[in-house]
Amino acid sequence: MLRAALNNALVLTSLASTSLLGLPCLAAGVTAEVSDVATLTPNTPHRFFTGGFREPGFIIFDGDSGKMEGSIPAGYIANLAIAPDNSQFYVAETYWAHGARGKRDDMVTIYDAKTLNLVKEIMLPGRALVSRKQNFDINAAGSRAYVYIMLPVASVVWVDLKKQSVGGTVEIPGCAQVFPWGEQGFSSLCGDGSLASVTVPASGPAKVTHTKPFFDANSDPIFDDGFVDRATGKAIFFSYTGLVYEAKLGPESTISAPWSIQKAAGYAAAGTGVQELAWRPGGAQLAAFHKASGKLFVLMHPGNFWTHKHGGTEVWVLDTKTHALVSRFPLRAVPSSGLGDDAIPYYMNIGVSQDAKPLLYLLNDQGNDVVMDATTGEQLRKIEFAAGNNISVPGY
Amino acid sequence: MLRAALNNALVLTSLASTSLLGLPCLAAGVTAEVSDVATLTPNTPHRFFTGGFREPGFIIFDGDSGKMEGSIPAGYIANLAIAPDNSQFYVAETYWAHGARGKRDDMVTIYDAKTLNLVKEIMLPGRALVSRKQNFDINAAGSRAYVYIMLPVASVVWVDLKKQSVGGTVEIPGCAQVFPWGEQGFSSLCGDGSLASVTVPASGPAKVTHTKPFFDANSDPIFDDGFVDRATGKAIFFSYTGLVYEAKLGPESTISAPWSIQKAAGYAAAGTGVQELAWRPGGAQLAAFHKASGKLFVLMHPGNFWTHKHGGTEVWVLDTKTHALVSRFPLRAVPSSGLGDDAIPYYMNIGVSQDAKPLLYLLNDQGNDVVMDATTGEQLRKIEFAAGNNISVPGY
Amino acid sequence: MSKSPIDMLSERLTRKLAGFSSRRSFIARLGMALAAAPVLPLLPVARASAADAPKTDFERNAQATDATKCNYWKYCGADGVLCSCCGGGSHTCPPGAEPSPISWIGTCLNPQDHRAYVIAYRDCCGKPACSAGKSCWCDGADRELPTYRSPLNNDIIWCFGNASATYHCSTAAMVGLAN
Amino acid sequence: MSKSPIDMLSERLTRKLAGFSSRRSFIARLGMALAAAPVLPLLPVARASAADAPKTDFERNAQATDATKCNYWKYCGADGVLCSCCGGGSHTCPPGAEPSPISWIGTCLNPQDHRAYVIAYRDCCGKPACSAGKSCWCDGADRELPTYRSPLNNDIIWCFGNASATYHCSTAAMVGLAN
Repeated sequence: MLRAALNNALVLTSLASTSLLGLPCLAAGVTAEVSDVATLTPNTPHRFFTGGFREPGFIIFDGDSGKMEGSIPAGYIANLAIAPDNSQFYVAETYWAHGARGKRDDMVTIYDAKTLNLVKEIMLPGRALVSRKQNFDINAAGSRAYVYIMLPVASVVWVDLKKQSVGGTVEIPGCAQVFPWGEQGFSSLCGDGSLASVTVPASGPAKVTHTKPFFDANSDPIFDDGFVDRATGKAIFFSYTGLVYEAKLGPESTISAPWSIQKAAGYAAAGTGVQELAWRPGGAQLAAFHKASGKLFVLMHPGNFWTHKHGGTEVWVLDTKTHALVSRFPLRAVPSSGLGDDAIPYYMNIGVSQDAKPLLYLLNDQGNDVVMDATTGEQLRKIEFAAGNNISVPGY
Repeated sequence: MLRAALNNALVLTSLASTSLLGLPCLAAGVTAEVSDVATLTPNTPHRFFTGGFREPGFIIFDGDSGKMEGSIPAGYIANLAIAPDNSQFYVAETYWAHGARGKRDDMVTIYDAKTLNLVKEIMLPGRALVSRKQNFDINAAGSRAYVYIMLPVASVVWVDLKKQSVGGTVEIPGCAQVFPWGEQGFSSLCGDGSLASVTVPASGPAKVTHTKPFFDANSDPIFDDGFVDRATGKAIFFSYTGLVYEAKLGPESTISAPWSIQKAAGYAAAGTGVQELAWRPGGAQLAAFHKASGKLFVLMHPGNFWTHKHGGTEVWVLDTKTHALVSRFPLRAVPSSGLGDDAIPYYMNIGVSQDAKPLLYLLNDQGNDVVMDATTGEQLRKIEFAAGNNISVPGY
Repeated sequence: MSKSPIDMLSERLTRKLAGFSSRRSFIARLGMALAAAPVLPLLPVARASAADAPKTDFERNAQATDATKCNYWKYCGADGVLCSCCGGGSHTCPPGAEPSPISWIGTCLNPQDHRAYVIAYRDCCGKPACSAGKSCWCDGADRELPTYRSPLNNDIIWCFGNASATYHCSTAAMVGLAN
Repeated sequence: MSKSPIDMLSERLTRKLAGFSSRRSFIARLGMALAAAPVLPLLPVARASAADAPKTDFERNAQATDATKCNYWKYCGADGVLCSCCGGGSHTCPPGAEPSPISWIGTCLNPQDHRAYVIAYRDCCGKPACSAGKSCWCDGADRELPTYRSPLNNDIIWCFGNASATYHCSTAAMVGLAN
């Protein structure tokens, strides 16, 4: 009976057990396998991170193999930021103690980038619950995180990442998003068509300046997903019709006159007609920016105005230094589920690695996710298991 | 500017607003739609509930239309029980305050069956985390729930559903599952091949009896998923090879000699050979029992021993009164994902409604879920959105 | 009198509506009694009359018969999973969920009477996200603006003021006739 | 000396192993030091020698080259998502997860040397379930028994004794040679 019971039984065994059991060791030299824990190799340029509304974390992929390398746990509608020195990951997240009910905790959670162990939960006074946007970021020095919150008024909470505690809150009524610059500043886009720039000293009141309104938020709004080089403050914004604005962010930010993506491609500039067919930017995370080369990669589709959430059928590569179209990469259309009537299941999210041989990452909600060569547009591989509406890369 | 801003703006409006705004009411008699909340109609025989490891709740379906009627939130690896009078739903569940970390709470949660509002969280001293099994149930009177827990020793916590509090804990070393009978009793299957029957008075010590061992848990174990008519104590158990045991549960339970599913179908009884091809029961929730008729529906597949988790390619309908095969319903094989090498994506879960014109519900992990006529085997409809590894029906 | 977070949010949103003017008391006072509104008010929403305005892609494909489909006319600005697939209806939360007292608002064209109606997009809150399939996840974007115009954005979880801010599904209630 | 829950669980499981006899001290004492075991012990597991025993379906299809596939030989009793698909390995937890100190044990046939090895199936715990795709979700059931034989069941979340009992993924460590 004991012999039978031991057939596939739970046995907690050890080297010591051999002598206790009085059984011979194997002379063959085969060694028992130890249950251990992997560590994450340091971030590489071709590593990327995906997450989403329904995903219980950010999945870490190797863009060169398409393989999962690990995951960072995450709560409700979480955002991810990567320490500039790649030593830590920061997750802005929200939990309720009993699933969708019970005590609510908003926090910035710090994970060690090697062990992926929890370092610290920094509790926040609140957090805006919005599907992935530029509403959580850290500055170039990695000393501060900025978190956009909405209740009771539009505000930004800043977190001291060295002290691992909340530094303070700044109200930015009518504005949203956080584009960090310098040691102590960030900018936000505002509903009156201006850009707000906020200097937040370690103590004392914040100083807020506004540019003059430079875009019409009702007729041709700027997408939430602009790009800032946090070290230089150089920023790129772009609008529903496809106008690109370049900015220099700082205590007194400046904006250049816009240029048209479509004109760069030899078309007329696109307008706001609801039956004005044109190539238009659209998607969720609908563009990616390669800092070193200044190349902007935009998901484009043929459509009328108010199709700014339609996915891309092409990637347009634009040189923001020369305002020229560099390439157009056609994307394979993704089969619809066959169940619905909407025409959206094209590529919704795009990311680009920041190295000299960049890769493009493309996600949609049907699981047909791919890695492309960002220079040639060649489809290199399928991404295993990738899902969600969120791509992050190191070095941005 | 105000006019433009109101184009698609947030407006909290009301009847009163028309006079405040000084605008005319519509004479056409078109009424504004009120944002309201649906209530759930009382349970019908063809309603069923699905849930699973990754699902954030139990989805309520109408078997006649295949439509979702609502959902009951649920935590980690939750179990569902339905009040015999259909007035409440009971969910045994576990939460951690911060997703996969933080304070752990095990509970039986009560929901009102009409509003689906939370009635009460009854905290438990622990809870076994095991994929769906007969490890949570209530008695026929609806006065008690029984929850199987494992740490520190195999035990059952009983919950007083009237007082909405834990009544006590009974150790059942070497045993598992809860098959309620009477007002104060339950039985469990034990690793020594016996059945334990436990009488738990409202106060004072529990009384535990064991049958003599009647099956060999090593060579031909009985599946966890037996069936008990909680009102009469009549129970059906069945083994890996396909032996059916009938029992009368009570303070001193009795077991009948087993009969073979395969012999009922005109085959030889199946043995335990690892290369002995036979029709075998297999799946996750691999059988369903129709109390009124005594019909047992078993997912069967051709295979060798140790294929007890392979999904079914046929449903065998057996009359437990006459020990005869009634019907065999072939199931359409489900296409594999194309990614893996395993041969498992056949139907893994089966349920049956308890009325006179019963429906069969079949789930697999690929989403090809169907409703069948339990009398004819006709495939009636696809189940929209159904997923998971868990089917519950009212009236069982 | 101290202000509740809801009051303050309403005020903030009202400030936005009013172009940061002092008109905030106006809509803030209106805000709390929508559930009682029986007759459609005519709202001062800027929109060309339906007959002569060019239609958006959504409007050209909209239907008025099946509220479980993304192209149902009221969903021209709906983002999320339809409550009508989850045990609720086009303006009804599934059992156990709670409509948000605050919403964002769009204007959609009814293909039956060719008139434009004001739609309040209210999320149903307090339960885990509804598990309905992909055909019930919609992304209407007619006249939808970025989050810095929060009252006009549909990526925000509109569950402010609810017991729990978790998103369950999306509804669209017809609350007025666009002028 | 008071007993920790782990000690008590080990004792309980040991009682089961020993057929409710008093032999429980025997394995309980062995339990805590597995991580240090460098050489394969020969374990008294009842199994016919590999050469002449009939093979299970799993054993006939097993391979020894790709640990990210369900038919990798050590997974004959593995139930769950493979840690080797999630940033770990066949006996290695992905970063940030923690191997359970307690496991259930199976015996699997290595197709390369045709010998049967004792495999400890340890869950990696403390993180949300790994999101790897369906091809990495396995359900090996060779010699797997129901939950009333808990030490031999693979439906149980084997995360006892961990800081958090949440299941992340499944590993299979070769810990002995079956006799």
